[in-house]
Amino acid sequence: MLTTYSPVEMMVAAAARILEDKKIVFVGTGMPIIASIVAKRLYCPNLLIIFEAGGIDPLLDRLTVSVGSSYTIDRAIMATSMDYVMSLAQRGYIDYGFLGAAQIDRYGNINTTVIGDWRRPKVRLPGSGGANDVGSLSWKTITIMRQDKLRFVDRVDYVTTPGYLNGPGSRERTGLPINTGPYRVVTQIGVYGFHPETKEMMLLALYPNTTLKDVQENSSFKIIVPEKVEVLDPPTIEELKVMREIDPAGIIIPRR
Amino acid sequence: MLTTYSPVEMMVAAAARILEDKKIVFVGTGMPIIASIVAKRLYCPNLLIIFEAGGIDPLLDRLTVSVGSSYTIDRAIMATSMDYVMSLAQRGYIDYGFLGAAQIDRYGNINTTVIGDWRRPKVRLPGSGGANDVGSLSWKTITIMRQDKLRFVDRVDYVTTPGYLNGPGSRERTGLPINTGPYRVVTQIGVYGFHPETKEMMLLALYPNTTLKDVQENSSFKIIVPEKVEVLDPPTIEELKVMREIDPAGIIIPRR
Amino acid sequence: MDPDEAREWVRKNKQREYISKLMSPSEAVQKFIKDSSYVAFGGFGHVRVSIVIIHEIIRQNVKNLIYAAKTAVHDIDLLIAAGCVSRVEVAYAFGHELRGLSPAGRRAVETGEVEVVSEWSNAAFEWRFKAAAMGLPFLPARVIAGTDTFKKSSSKIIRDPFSNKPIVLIPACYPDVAVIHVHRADIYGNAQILGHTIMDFELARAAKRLIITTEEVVPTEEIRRQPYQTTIPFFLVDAVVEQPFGSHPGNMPYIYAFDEEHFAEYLSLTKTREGTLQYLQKYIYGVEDFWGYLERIGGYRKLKYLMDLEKKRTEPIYPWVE
Amino acid sequence: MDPDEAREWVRKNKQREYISKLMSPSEAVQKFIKDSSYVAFGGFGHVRVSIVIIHEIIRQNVKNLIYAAKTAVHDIDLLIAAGCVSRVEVAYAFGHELRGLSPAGRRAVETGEVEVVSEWSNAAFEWRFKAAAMGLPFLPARVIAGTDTFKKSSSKIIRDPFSNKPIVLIPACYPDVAVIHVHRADIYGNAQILGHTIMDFELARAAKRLIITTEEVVPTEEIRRQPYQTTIPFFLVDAVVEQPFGSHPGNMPYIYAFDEEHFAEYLSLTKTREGTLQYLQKYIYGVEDFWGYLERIGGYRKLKYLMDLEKKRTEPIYPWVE
Repeated sequence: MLTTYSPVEMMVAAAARILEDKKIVFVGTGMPIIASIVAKRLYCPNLLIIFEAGGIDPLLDRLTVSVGSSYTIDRAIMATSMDYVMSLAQRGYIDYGFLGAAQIDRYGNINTTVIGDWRRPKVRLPGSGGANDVGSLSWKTITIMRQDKLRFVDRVDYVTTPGYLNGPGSRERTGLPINTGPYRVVTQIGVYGFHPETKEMMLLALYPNTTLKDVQENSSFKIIVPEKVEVLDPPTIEELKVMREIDPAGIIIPRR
Repeated sequence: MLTTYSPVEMMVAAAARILEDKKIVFVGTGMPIIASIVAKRLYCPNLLIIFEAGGIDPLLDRLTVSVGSSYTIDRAIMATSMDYVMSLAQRGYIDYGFLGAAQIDRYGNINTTVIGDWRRPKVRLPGSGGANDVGSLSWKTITIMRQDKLRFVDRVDYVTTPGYLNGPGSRERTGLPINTGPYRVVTQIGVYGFHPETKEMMLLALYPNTTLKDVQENSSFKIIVPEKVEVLDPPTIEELKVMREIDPAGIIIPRR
Repeated sequence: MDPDEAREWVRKNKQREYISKLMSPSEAVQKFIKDSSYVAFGGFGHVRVSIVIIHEIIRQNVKNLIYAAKTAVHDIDLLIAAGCVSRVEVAYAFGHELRGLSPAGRRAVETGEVEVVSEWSNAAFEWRFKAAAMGLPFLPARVIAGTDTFKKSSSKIIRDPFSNKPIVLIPACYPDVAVIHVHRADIYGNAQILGHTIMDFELARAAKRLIITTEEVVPTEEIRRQPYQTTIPFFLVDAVVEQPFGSHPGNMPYIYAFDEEHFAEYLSLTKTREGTLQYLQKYIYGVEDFWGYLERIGGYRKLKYLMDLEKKRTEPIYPWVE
Repeated sequence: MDPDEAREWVRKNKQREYISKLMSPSEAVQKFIKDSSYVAFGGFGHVRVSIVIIHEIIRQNVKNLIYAAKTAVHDIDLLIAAGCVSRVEVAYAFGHELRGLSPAGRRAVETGEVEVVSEWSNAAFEWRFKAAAMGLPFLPARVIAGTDTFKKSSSKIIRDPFSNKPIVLIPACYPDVAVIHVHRADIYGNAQILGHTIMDFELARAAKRLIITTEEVVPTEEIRRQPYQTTIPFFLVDAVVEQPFGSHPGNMPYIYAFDEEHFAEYLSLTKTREGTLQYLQKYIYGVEDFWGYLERIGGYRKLKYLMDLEKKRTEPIYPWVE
């Protein structure tokens, strides 16, 4: 029996449980794909998965190395262009955007471009890819990432993908679609949302083995803690089974 | 032997001889199609014909009733969208636009919308269709039409498709692509061009059986007549043969 | 409607579930086409156009439609002949291409029964749909500038901040309902068009409601076998109607040719109001549905002939040529 | 380049004649890719990407390329590793998606050997090409607003005159050369892509020069049999290069899968400058052409395995997983 689980598995399970049935999710590389497949297999049979390179609702049975590979159009209902799927997103068809990130701030702004100075970076990261588009255009954006003081920062070194920018109203003022923005952040410590008024990051749930102390010790900004914080169930056997089935090589889900 | 010919056949032959090899022509309904096929068969094997509904270089063996029919994509190199072909035109790929018209003025402005007042027209015509686009975006626009005092008018009742608008420079000033505009007008009386400086209509060629008198008697505006006016040869036997082959039912080319 | 309102509409109204949307033409019209709806038909007026839905609108006597006449031909003309249309946005209408002007349409405009409310070019109309499909308020364009068509449109001109030259901005267009006829679709609405797509790739995303009529309904596995052939994904679609020969007397590329005999009869009868009524009675009011119409126009023998014609096994005739 | 200059360029330079443009990779690079050219590759960085031309650029030691890194992966990384690139416009680069960051690319940026000159999102880059493809100075968009990516791009914000809301204008992008790998093409350049087209439908029309590399050259009649499958018409194309497995080690949908063993070797070797040289020597400098490379990576046996993998006849392995 599968009784132990890794932090990554807990994160993927937590993320999978956020997604809703009969909705469309636009997924980024890695954990978002696994979590979406888990959700689709177990909870949301009508969850529709879209990839930025043009794949719409493929019959995914494996994790893909690339969001543009053959897997992303495998028995899809449509294999089209980036323009098409990004236009769908801009038109309002994407319920959930699902991204990874290197750095995030209290307003959910994401950095995947550089650590350090842009001109002479300490670490050069790949840049936006489709992340900015997904974060700009989806109704609700979910981010899944590792949490520590260097990643949960007061100000991201570079805003690649807009969260709530400088706070309430600033998305709309800059021309981004209204009623959009960060929705959940899933880390190895817990699940976060954003305060409805201040748009600042707010703890929503912990895991069986994480504590409030972990939350604050692994963030450079203060995270709002409401009175009631849920504690999520550990990954179920079914969740773990699906994760390992779709990532048998252990690219993301550790083999044991 | 085919020794007689009709005014329509003379017009089609004259128009066919204007087109050039290794160029792209965007054709409207009717005579432009026949003239382009004649040109391609006899003079310009590498003339490429494009239709507004998305057909590119079909192997045309017949006149088509519609610029969007199966014929327009029959063994084509590409069957695409109106957006695609109009974008090609806007991008500068269309050497010749080839249109029909109900009214024209000295600057080559074309009316295919209404005769009389727009709100309560004497005759309601179909409107622009793709004509405005072709006339706006092609490098050189050829118009083929019947000429009389009601069709060659001082001011068209409605400018559907831009010629040189109010004269030199006015296309550019309004945002239309530079170095574009009306090139030739082919009627049952002759072939016209536009004066390089004033952009006013100018006679270029007559037919064996038409005269300078016919030109002015059938126009409500004064047409510039240069010193030298060519007289075109009558339609050749080959030209007539091709016309009848592609329009065996006599839709445009009179049967005898 | 601005892009944010259009997004909100999509969010609230568009179904993302795999449920069968298969219904009869009559249900589809009842559900989605109301008096005063702003409607647009896919295809090219008499090519791959959903005549089956046109007939049903007429049979249900829907009134005061506003019609997006981006190359409208037989589609709009039937509706006008039957008195279903009150206003038109025109790029092309009231004509039958080489067949000449449409008597019914012309009469209606010239007597004021039908009002032309704006003018566009075909590219401008296509780009209105494209702006809407892309979730944008407008698309820039270099057409219609300087003409009366610009003045009768609701486009604007600005100075392009990059080149400093004037550029036209074409506003997005969101029809209440679009009706697109396709070669094949599944019960959810995943639709594949063979041949040219004309404006339908864009129109499908621009419209608030979308009715697909299809020559045949196929299993979803067949769609998934060639996903690069899909023109319209199911979540854009609100109704799926199966009707073979649903574009008759129009042309359906690769399947059947124009029925020029029928067009000749139509164009001749609609020269008078009496003849128009006679046509509508015989072919639309007087039959129960499109299957009945297909019998009346000559049944399978005629349909077989039109298929042969499309394959060029026989020479076309044009009885309307004078 | 403003749209009028771009039009003028097309008018003067694009061939409308049916002449064979078939040539070797080496000819294509010699003719069209110069030192300091601004280049863009079709596909998705390691999916349907023209590695055959990448190798040839490296073999010919073209210098100071400016690279349009709209999802650039193995394409840009090889070029950077070989010192061919000096400036990059980035939407995505220096990464290998799930395989992690690219050691060669990262090193080059972090040491300043390669300069990032602007930042974009994928949609923004796609719409730059689309603006160019449509002959427009810009396209409006609702992405990149409010971010540093906007600041590092050359986009502008205006107030939309219809809704009065702010809207981003993304400027057109006209690469000097684009290289697109396709499933089949004829000798003139009529090209058909199966599967997703990614940005290539737009990129093909945006670029001034276009090199097509193809898995196979087919007769024109085969193109004309399914004209609705054509992605690129010949008059956009300047060179046609036939190279089966031309995307190796990348994925070619429906034909062959990623060669993850090869990627593992590449990513491991490029951790050091010595290893990088060793890789380039073994696989590029040390072979005469792409056929030689295909032998060196394992020959037909490996290629057969990659075809089986694409058909899911065998399970993939990921030797780079730690």
